Order: sequence, then C-alpha cells, then structure tokens
Amino acid sequence: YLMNLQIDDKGSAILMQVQEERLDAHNSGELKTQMLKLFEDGKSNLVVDLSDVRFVDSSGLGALVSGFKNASSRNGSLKLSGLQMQVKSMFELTRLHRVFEIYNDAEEALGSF
Amino acid sequence: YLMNLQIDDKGSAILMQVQEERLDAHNSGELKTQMLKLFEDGKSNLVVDLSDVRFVDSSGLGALVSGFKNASSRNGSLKLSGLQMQVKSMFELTRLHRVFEIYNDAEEALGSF
Amino acid sequence: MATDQIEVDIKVPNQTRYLCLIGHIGENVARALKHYSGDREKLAYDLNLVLTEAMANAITHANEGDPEKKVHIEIAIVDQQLALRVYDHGQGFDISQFDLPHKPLAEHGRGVYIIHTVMDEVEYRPTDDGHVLEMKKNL
Amino acid sequence: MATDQIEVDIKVPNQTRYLCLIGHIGENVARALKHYSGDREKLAYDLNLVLTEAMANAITHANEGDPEKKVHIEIAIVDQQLALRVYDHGQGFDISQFDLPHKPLAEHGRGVYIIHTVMDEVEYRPTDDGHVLEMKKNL
Ligand SMILES: Nc1ncnc2c1ncn2[C@@H]1O[C@H](COP(=O)(O)OP(=O)(O)O)[C@@H](O)[C@H]1O
Ligand SMILES: Nc1ncnc2c1ncn2[C@@H]1O[C@H](COP(=O)(O)OP(=O)(O)O)[C@@H](O)[C@H]1O
Repeated sequence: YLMNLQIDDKGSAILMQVQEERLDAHNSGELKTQMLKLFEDGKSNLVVDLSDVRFVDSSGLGALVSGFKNASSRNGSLKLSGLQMQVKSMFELTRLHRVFEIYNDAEEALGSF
Repeated sequence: YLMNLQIDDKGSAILMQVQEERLDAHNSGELKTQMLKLFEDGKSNLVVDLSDVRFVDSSGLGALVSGFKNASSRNGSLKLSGLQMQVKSMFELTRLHRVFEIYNDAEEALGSF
Repeated sequence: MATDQIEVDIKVPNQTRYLCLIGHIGENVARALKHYSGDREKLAYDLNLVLTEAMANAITHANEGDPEKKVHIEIAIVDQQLALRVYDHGQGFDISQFDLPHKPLAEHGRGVYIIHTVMDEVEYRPTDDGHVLEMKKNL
Repeated sequence: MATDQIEVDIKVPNQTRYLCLIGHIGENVARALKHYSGDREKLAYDLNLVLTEAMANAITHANEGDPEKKVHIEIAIVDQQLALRVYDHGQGFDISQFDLPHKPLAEHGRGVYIIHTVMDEVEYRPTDDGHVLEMKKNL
C-alpha cells in the first residue's frame, strides 16, 4: 500500500482523488500506475483532485505531466482541481500552470468536459 | 508573547480558552500568571477550556493544579472542558481526573456553576 | 525484513521555546516507523511527552536557564528498540527519588514519574561534561 | 540578541518512505525559528521541498535504491544562515547541467532546478565516501 486513491467513474470523466497529505517520490509511481490502468481500459478524460494534498514534489508533478501527455495523445484530457495555495505555487514555479487546466473543485472540473 | 489566551467573563464564571496546540513548560507560566491576576481581581470561579490543546506536559498540569488550589482556597472552583482524547489520558496517567471536574464543552462547564 | 534504523541528533539553545521542535521531531519519528503494530498516534504523543519532560528538566534544573548553553538530544532506533537520550550540563540528581507518584495536589514533580511510566528502561548517568538521561522503549 | 543555533543530524535507510520524515523535520525547524520575518509557512514548505528533492536524488540516482545504504542529512543554522546538507554514496554528477528550467512537458529533471530557485547557494562536492549537496539560504 503506497497511496490512498479514490477512483470514480463520473460519466463525463474519471475522478481520481489523491487522499494523501503528500504526493512525492514515495507514492507518485503508484498514481502513474493507476492512470496507466485507466488509459488501458480506454478511459482518457481524467480529473485529478488534489484537495487533500498539502505537499507535492517534482516527481509528483512528473506523474501528473505523464498522465497529461497520455490523455492528450488519446484525444482526451487530464484536468486538475482543488489545489491548495502552496501546491498551486509549485505549478507556478515550474510553469506547469500554463499546461494544465486547473479548477477550484472537482465538480467544476467534471462540468468542463 | 507566549500564549494565545482568550478570557471572557461569562457571569457565572470566567472562561479561559487556551488557544494553543501545546500547553507546556514554555507557556504554562503565562497561564498561571493570568489565573493569578483573575484571583487578585476577586474572581474565583474559572473554566479552562482546552479544546484547542493537543498536547499537555507535566508543567501544564502543574499550572492547572495551581489554579485549582487557588480557586478552592477562595471558595471558588476551577473546572475543565474540551479535553481531547490524548490530553484526557494525561489526566488519567497522573490521577488528576479525580481532582478536576471535567466537562465535554465550555457551555456545560459554565452551566454547572 | 530490515528493521527501522533511524538516528536523529539535535542540538538547540537551552530555551523552552525549542521544546516544541524536539517534541514534534519525536512525533514524526513515531509516524515514520516501518514496523510498529501498536497505536502509532499514542506512541507519537508519548515520545513528544517524554522528550518534552526530559528537555524541560535539563533546561530548568541542570542548565539553570542559561540561554548560552546547548541541549543535545539523540533519538536512535536499532533492532526494534527506541532510545532517547537527553544530555545536560548539570551536577546531576538522584533519579531514584522521583519515580513514585507525586502527591495528588503537588504543582511539580510529575516529570520523572511520567517518563518511568511511559518508557521501558530509564537510566541517568554522568558524561564528560554533565549527565545524560537515557530512556528506552521496545517497539 | 542571540540568533537561532540549531543543528539536526539525521541518518535513515535509503528508502523513499523516509522522505516524509525528513521533510517534516525541515518544516518543524522553519516553524521553530526565533528570528524570521518572512512567511514562515512558505519557508516550511520550501525546506520540506528541497530536502525531499535532494534526498530522493540521493536515493534513486546515487545510492541506486540499495535499501541497505543510509542517507545522511544535516540541517544547521548559524548566524542567520540555514545550511542543508544531503550526503550520498554515489559517483557524483555535473550539477551545472541541470540548473536551467527543464522542457515544459518533461516528466523528470525539475528537482535540481527547484533547489536552485528556492535556495541562495547550492554546491555539490565530493566527500570521503561519496558526495554532498549543500544548499544554503539566508534567513
Ligand atoms: N536533568 C536534571 N538535573 C538535575 N536535577 C534534575 C534533573 N531532572 C530532574 N531533576 C530533579 O528531579 C526533580 C523531579 O523532576 P520532575 O519529576 O521532572 O519534576 P519537576 O521538574 O516538575 O520538579 C526536579 O525537581 C529536580 O530537582
Ligand atoms: N545525488 C545525485 N547523484 C548522481 N546523479 C544525480 C544526483 N542528483 C541528481 N543527479 C542527476 O541529475 C539529474 C537531474 O536531477 P533532477 O533535476 O533532480 O531531476 P530528476 O531526479 O527528476 O531526474 C538526474 O536525472 C540525475 O542524472
């Protein structure tokens, strides 16, 4: 067990809720694996909700970029929701806020599909 | 500044809310000082609400015992409210749960006067 | 399976404002343990507590509040035994005098009793420049 | 007024499960500082972050995931300068190759860039049995 991850099919997209305080080099591989499984199952529209996540490192960002690229290459998309202030700063520091569509909450993100 | 302490005269008693995560050897002296001021002002019925306090050490317990004895010697009393589970365990470990009247919340404690 | 091998060594000024740093580090160690079947949050509280008690004693009784002195603390886990060591620069005291429960309404004197209750082995012994309180717990 | 003098020295197994312990200790140090006029919670995040990045690199790139190896970390504050040191047991690398922003959609390669952005001075140098990444920040 490396990560508490709640995955629900919401019709318009798959909602993945990362129920961890940290998304880092210890558990980001697990997020990547779970996203790959969804892609293999033919899903390509994902919302990753980070509202429980207080801390993300570069490998957590890398896992999200990996999912983003995989979704796009399948004509789907990966969107984010619920970023805490300091997590949002990480996306700004690495310019990734220009790459991802970022929504306030999961509902908004799901509604955008 | 050593302690966030909210003090309100509630008529039947004085409510002291310790708005700190810790009540320890660093700040318990400040609680004692504030209690002494109240006693000097002629107050002798106190409720100390610990609902924000996650951690208490032996000097925090000592400050409460000091207030308890002072209040009793003035024919008043010092009662406690809002103890988190692990804080309550500290009172049991030191047998102080037999000394203090302990209430679930401040309202109940105030209502008991 | 390899057991936890963690060593943390901390030096801070001889001031009570750092009690909270030391206590929190104790909590973090408890939460990071790989092999612990007991109640982790209880262990976290207990390590926070005994580190706070021992360090407060070093500051107030041994180093006599001198803010230029340092407190040295070690946390070590080897073979499922956790050892906490708090070094002071004082004259020492007879710890065996303080391991019984205090009088119910005493304002002081609960620290050493609490440490004895929570930990499995407690030893206080001289060092080159003071004393060390060693507290061990089997995990 | 005396400045903060804090030293923390940590040894943990070469495993990513301990990243969180090290990061949290960094946060605790930031929150315990006596003299800091900036945004303490931002500093706490930043120390957590650079310790996590540097330690993850030591584990994956230098110590190559060998769980029997140890990672050694130092946090020291002297004269309003904070120094973080992460020791590895590897062959080293040319850090100057990695201090520019990565390609926007790269999956790796943001760690050293982040460390450079957050800290004031970064140096990577050989030791007796590996290398050390030293990261300094003026408080
Ligand atoms: N490190 C120490 N150096 C010298 N004396 C100590 C030390 N720790 C404890 N003591 C002595 O032991 C007594 C009991 O300690 P303790 O049970 O923690 O209660 P308290 O600190 O509240 O008095 C102290 O009052 C002090 O006289
Ligand atoms: N301690 C280290 N020992 C050896 N090589 C390292 C070390 N730290 C970083 N590197 C090298 O520098 C590169 C860039 O590191 P970084 O920016 O953290 O990105 P990432 O770790 O995601 O690849 C790594 O891919 C690795 O080749």
